Amino acid sequence: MATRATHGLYGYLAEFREPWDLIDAAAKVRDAGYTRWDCHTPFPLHGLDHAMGIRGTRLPWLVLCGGLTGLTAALLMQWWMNAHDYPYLISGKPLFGLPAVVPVTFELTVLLSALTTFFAMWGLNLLPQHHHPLFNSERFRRATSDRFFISIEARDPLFQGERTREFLAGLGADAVEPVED
Amino acid sequence: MSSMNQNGLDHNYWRSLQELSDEPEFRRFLEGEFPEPAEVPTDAMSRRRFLQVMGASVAMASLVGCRWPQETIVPFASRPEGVTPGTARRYATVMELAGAVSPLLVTSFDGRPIKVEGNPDHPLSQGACDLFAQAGLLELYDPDRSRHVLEREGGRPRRRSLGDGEAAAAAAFTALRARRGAGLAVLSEASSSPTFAALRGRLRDELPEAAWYEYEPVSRDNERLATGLAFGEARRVRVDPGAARVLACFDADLLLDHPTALRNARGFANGRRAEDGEMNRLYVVESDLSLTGGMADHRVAMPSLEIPRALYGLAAELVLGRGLSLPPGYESVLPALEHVRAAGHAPAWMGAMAGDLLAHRGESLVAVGPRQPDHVHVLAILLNEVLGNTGRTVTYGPDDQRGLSHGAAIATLAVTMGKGQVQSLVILGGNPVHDAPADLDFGGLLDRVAESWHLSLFVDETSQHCRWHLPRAHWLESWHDVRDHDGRYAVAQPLIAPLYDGWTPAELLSLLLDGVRRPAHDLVRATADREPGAGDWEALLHRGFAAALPVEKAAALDGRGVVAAVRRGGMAKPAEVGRENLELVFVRDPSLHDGRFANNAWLQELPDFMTKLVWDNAALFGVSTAAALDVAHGDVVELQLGERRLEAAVYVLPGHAPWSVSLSLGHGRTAAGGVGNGTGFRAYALRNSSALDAAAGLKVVRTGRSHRLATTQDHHAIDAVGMREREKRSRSLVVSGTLAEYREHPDFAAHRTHHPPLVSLWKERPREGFAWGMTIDLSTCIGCNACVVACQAENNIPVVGKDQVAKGRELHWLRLDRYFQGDPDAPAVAHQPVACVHCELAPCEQVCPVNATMHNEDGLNVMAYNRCVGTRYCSNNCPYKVRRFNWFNFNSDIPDVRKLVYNPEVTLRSRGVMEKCTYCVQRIETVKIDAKNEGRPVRDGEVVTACQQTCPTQAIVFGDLNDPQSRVTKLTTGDRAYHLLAELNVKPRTAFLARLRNPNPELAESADGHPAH
Amino acid sequence: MDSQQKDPRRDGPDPFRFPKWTNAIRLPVTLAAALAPLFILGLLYLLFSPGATSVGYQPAQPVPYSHQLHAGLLGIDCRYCHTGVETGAAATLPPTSVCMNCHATVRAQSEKLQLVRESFATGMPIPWVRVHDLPDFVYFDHSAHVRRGVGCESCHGRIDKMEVVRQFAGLNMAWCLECHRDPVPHLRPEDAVTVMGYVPDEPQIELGRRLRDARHITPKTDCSTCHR
Amino acid sequence: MGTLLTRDTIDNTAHDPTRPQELITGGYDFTSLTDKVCGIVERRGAPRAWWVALGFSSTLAVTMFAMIGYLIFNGVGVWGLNNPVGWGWDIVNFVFWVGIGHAGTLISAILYLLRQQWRTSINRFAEAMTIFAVICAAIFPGIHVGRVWVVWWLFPLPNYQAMWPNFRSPLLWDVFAVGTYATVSLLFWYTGMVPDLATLRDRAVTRTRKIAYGFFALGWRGSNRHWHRYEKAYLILAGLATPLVLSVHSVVSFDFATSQVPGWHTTIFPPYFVAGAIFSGFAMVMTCLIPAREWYGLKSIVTLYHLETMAKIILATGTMVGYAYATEFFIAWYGGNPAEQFAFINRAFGPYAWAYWIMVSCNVISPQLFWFKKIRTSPVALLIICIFVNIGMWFERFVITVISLSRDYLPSAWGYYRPTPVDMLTFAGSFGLFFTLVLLFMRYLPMIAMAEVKTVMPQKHWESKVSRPVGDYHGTNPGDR
Repeated sequence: MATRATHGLYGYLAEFREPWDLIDAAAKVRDAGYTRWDCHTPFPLHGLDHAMGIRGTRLPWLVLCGGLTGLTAALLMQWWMNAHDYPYLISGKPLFGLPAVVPVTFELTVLLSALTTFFAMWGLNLLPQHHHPLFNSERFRRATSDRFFISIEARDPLFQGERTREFLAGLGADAVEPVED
Repeated sequence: MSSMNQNGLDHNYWRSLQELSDEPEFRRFLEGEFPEPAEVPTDAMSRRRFLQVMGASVAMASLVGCRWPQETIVPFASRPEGVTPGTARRYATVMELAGAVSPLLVTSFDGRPIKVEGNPDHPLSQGACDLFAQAGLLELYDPDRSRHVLEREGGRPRRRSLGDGEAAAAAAFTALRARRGAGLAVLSEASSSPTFAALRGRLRDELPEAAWYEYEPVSRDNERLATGLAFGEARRVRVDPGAARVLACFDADLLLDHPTALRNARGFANGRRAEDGEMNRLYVVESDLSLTGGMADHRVAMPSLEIPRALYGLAAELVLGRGLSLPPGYESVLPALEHVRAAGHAPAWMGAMAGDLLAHRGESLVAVGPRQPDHVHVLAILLNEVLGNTGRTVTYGPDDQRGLSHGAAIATLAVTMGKGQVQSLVILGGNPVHDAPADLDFGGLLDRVAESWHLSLFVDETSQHCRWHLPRAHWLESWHDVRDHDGRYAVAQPLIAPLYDGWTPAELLSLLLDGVRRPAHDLVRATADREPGAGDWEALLHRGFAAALPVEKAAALDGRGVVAAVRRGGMAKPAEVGRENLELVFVRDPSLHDGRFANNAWLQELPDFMTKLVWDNAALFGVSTAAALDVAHGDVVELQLGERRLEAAVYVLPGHAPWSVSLSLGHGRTAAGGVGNGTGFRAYALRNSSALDAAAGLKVVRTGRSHRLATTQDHHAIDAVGMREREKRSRSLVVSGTLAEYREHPDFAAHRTHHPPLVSLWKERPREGFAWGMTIDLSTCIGCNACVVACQAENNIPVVGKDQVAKGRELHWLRLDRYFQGDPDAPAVAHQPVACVHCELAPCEQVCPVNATMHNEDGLNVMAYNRCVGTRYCSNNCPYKVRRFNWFNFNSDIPDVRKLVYNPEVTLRSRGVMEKCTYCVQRIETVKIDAKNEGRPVRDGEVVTACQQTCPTQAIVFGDLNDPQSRVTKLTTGDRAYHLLAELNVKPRTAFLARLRNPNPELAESADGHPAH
Repeated sequence: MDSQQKDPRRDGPDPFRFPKWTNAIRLPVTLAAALAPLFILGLLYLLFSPGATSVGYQPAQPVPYSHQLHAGLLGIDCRYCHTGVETGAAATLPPTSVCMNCHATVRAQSEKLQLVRESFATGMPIPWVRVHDLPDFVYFDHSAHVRRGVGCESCHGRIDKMEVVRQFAGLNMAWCLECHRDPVPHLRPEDAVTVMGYVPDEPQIELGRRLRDARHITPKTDCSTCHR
Repeated sequence: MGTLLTRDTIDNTAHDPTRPQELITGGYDFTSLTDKVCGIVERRGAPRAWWVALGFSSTLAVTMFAMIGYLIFNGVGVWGLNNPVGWGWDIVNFVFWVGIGHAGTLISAILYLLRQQWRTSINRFAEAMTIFAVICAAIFPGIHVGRVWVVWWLFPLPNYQAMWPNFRSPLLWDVFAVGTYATVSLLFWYTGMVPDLATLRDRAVTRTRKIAYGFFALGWRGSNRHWHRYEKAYLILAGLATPLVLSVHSVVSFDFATSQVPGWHTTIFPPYFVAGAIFSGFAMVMTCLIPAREWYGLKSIVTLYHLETMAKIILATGTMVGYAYATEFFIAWYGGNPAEQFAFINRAFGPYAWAYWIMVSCNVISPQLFWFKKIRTSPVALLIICIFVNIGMWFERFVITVISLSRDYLPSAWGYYRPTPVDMLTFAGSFGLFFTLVLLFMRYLPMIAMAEVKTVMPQKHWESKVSRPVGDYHGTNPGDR
């Protein structure tokens, strides 16, 4: 198994069999002060965020903006179309009445919020990203089924090829392997 | 026209237009260049464009006198300077049906008549118009009309050119003239035409050997015979219900089946408006449920054959019971009356009726219908005489003296034909093979006539048995003249050149007499010049009729004749109709008359005013009779009369007389055309020359089969739950009360339905500008259907056919709701015309997702067909269910000539769009534009909707609700006004005026004013 | 099924890996996918615009009649031929007799007028090709517009400059609504209605306002104004 | 793969408050679970039964499209509609399918917010079903109009008529509600599926599968920094979908409730419709899931406990629906509006009484059997009763739509509606389309949300094993947000 940090090295990949080992390990990596590293799990592990020290995302705020846009857009559209651009006399009702416009307004608010959520989430995750060095690792193919991984990138300021590999092995990983870029 | 023929242009009016339509550019705009192709409807709408261009070209041509008839036509009213294509013009003319006259005003658009209305200046119509004249339009453009001369050799028809036909006829006629008419018989329809009479006179003089017969399957001969007995000469009985305060009708349908029905209706209605003074009272004794019967304050249903006894009973009650004195010389009728009185006790209603008649001497009227035998009519004449009505409510005018009655005439002709004494038979119109009495086997006899000519609009049953068939000119295509029931002279002018160069009967006669076919125009013109009081020809055409009435010699009652007839009738053994001896009554079909209109789709799909049947007739049974005989609605039964048999469907009609079965004549045609063939059941098959009106001894045998009757109301056999509810609800929908109630609480109508105060959730917009509204007076609406046809013609409403109606998909914008209330055997009848009521808070509008229906500034609920997507939500949400949906494209596959009937001012609706009454918005817009162009306000009554225009009783009033002085405002704010389903707070613009009944206080009254006798 | 059956390790190496360039194109691709619908809608909108479908339509006529000559050079008033324009819905094409009023003498033998003479002789109309064609469910009334002082020019353009008549305006509903919502720019004194290239003495806006108020011109935008 | 339903061997419905509910039986671990679920999709060649089913349902689906073609060519008249009854099976089917479309989003969203862990085994399937049901539903309003080719006028698009849609019309609300609902459900479904698609990608042994699944997996690599936002997004979507799912059927009910028609004009419609929707939705989930779990041997993942819980929900909602029926009658009587009163008398005793009583017996009476645990826990009984519920709920929509219209205010305009063969084939065809889509889904996509199930598996009880407490971290760590 090649252990020498080469030029095309992406980083090291440590495999764990059990979730709890990963959590412990993640906390240690965090304390060691690594910044460009990540955990890979087949399902969201509770507590792993804390262990990795990930702070809250700004996603909700984006959604709020999306929602408000939908709300105002809906209200303006309905007023403009039915009461301003071409005012219709319908059933002797007022040209613009709040009760009548509530449903559409609500729906558009929800729609834009949902769309924002969806696209913002993938955007912030920089996904889709069909090509990734980690996919070069055969071992990594189990990351979406039943194995748990920690990857530390070579770009991390604290990264020192061999030392980092030993550090990972020391965390009780079942296996540690370099990933070529 | 000749110039065109020389230029090799097809002389068929329509096809010459077709040529133009073949221009590629023309096709382009048929396809349409509108931004949204999806928008441009299927061929349906482009048809209107087609016609406009066609019309325009014709108009242009007409300026240089191309296909326009050579004779000048003078516009009736306000003729525009020059002729502006694309604008409608109106011409006065008349239509004659079996001798009865409808004075008309026909709207012509670019050379094609598109609407028939009554002539407002003529006393007989006063603007109103009957069904047949209005629907005549569709007959004119009927693609099934015959276009060629047909010669039959060995039964196989060969097409001949008009020229050849004329030549052949001319030759044969020359021979006949040589024989002084020996072996010639002429069979004609009834006609009041002086021109025709003159020709007939000439025939009598010039061809003395020839015989003339006149036959109408439905006629008023009994009345005519009676006048012969009573006055020594045939007289026309003229009634004036307007002058009568008490009307007693014995099997007489004065409001519909009468030569002056329109005037009768108008007069009757004027006597029903309680707010304008006293109210008349109408008693009806009849077997079937007639239109007049529906309006009765007291109606007695009894078998037709027993009605004579009823009138004799009344006479006895009056003379013996109430001491009405007979003039000297008439005492000898007393034994007859005593005989009758001895026979049976007078029922309550009879006493009440007698009392009423006595109380209103000189302003009452006893009328007897055409189905009653002559002596009954004589008795009526006598009663009117002794009641002092003669000269007031009834007069007797001269009638042209012809010999045989129609029944006798056809029978005699049959006999002569049977003897082989007729070598040449000229049939001027009519369809005897279909409608002659069954026992004569006219068809068989006709086959044995060597030379037979049949002049008719269609190649019908009779044409199929004649050697020669000659195409006849439609009344809208021909010059004609008539003498109406009052003796007034009138001229009919053609609205369009004969589409197929057909001839008029007069023209054929002139060919027969003179050897050359003289144009009808010349014939009529000649008569008119002779006619005293006809006045200036142009003025005559302009006006449509001669102002002056001819002087008549008064009628003198011939006592002996009267006495003889009354004694004969009174002593005769009265018919005993009952379970063991049912009667069958042959009634004239309200839509098809005697069957001649069978191929008219408008009339076929016109709901019968009582049964609401379309595309069918049925054997009508009373409710209890049906129960007793164990037959149900839709069953097929075999009617057996002597050795004759006919299978017909059963319709159980509330209010129909017990032990009596009514079957309308005219259905069951076999050669009517694509529309009329095979609808209904051929009543003529049971009609013998011995009993043309009513026959006893009917047997009803159940076949176990059933027939699908299509009705526009009660689309399905209704269950008990629904029945109860309908009965309950109808009383709040059709608000009716008695005169007494009205006098006590004039505004009773408004308080019939109780509902919480009506408040809107929002501030309602004020009415500005126009606020069109309508009132419909249920007191005067007789339910005659004239408005329905008018609406159909005005608004290009398609017919959908029997199957679609049976599914509940009829398209009539205006429907006449009919409710029966109370005892099923003697119900009160209520008619209610319902079209879009143009709610101010219209429920249909708010649910339309695309704004295809909305309010315009005049407060109309308008419908933009070209915006409609067809969700049908508006219809679902309409409480009145007056919206109509185009389930298919009902305007496709229409033959070209049939398209000429379309009103270019109204869009043809394509498939998948909703439509409904527009208050005739096209008429409103036209009036508004004209008014604005002339810089004046719109006058009250200037906008007239099609239904309002044609209403015989003026039950419909239309106008501006923002104008406090307008009639409609006064009526809407008046006593009897109420709004249908007011509790929904949709604020309809159409208001109804509560129906008032004027029952005789002597007779016990049930809630809805129908007699409990 | 036993849990080893589908273990990828035994199923040999990874059959495929997405190459690096797929990352490069993801942004453009995503954007394109997102904008495609808008693009198509816009395309359709333009495709069906009256400008694309009807304006400039200029069919050949059976008779080479030149408005430029008659209305322009000779200055014949529109109403000389289109007689219905002030009284009826249709402006009406002139009957052949009107042409012959002059052409019986003027250019009586001209080749171009062959069809006209024929028509006059036979009485068969000349099949002019309709240029300004409204959909069949639209009811336009010339008199209602001309009598209010809307110039012919407003809808038909500079007829006096057209050798062969050409459709000038879109004639679609949105176009009609423009003027029905604000007629001011199109109102003229009644005597100037048929004038081509009319220039008012005062600013059009003021003139228009004055005429509008003077004649109580309140065009409607209801369905029933044009559809029946 | 047995086609006949067998009694479940493992019964995990016994309730023991001391122990956490055992949701996954059969001793599955991450590996075997993954193999199990993916195996269904990865096996070469589908079982014959699947082909038969697909053949049948796709034929039906094709029939429907043929009928739609026929309809568009000839006009709406080919249906049995008439003047009083302007809406018939078309709208009935629409409401029916929209109702079914509710279970999925409900299970995923509301139960997710309520932390109902048992949802994980069934939510994927239910969501898929939602999508397909909404597709079937969306067809009907589209084709029921008279002029299909201008149906785009219902959308606020610029056009040369310069006309806009009418936002007061409940039909327009429908367009937006159903449209939004379809979109959000789809996003929700897809988002939840991405990790599982990644699993399939990584297990793929052929190039095509790898590319196909890989493309839709968006390059998901289980990164926890992704999981972090992913879970937040999922939570937000759930939060948005919850009011949405309630709003959709409320809006659908407005079509009726805001109208004038006696029998439609009722204020209880929104809650009543929503309850009915959940009711029918769950019934349909069961109808599909019970055979599926049988044939694909998923009994240990979709356990009896799951079925029983759903049965309880059906019992609850069914009872609510029954209550709504009763209320309608009470209000009709108490409100004192004669037209309203007759509308309901007519339902129960008029010419359409048969439809009404079918509805009552299927929707109100049959679910009451779920009071018995024996029935609750017998898949066969569950399946049968659920089918009855489906029938009953279709009739509920028929009763509301058709009976009310057939007899409204003016007796003269009363009518009777009879469906035509075109009506029937179109409706049958919609089932064909639905099951075609379901079958394809079961064949090519993970039926069980593996990533979610794994979070509730016994193997995951690891908190105890962590050597040091995992508290909030307050140090600095430039993890991108």
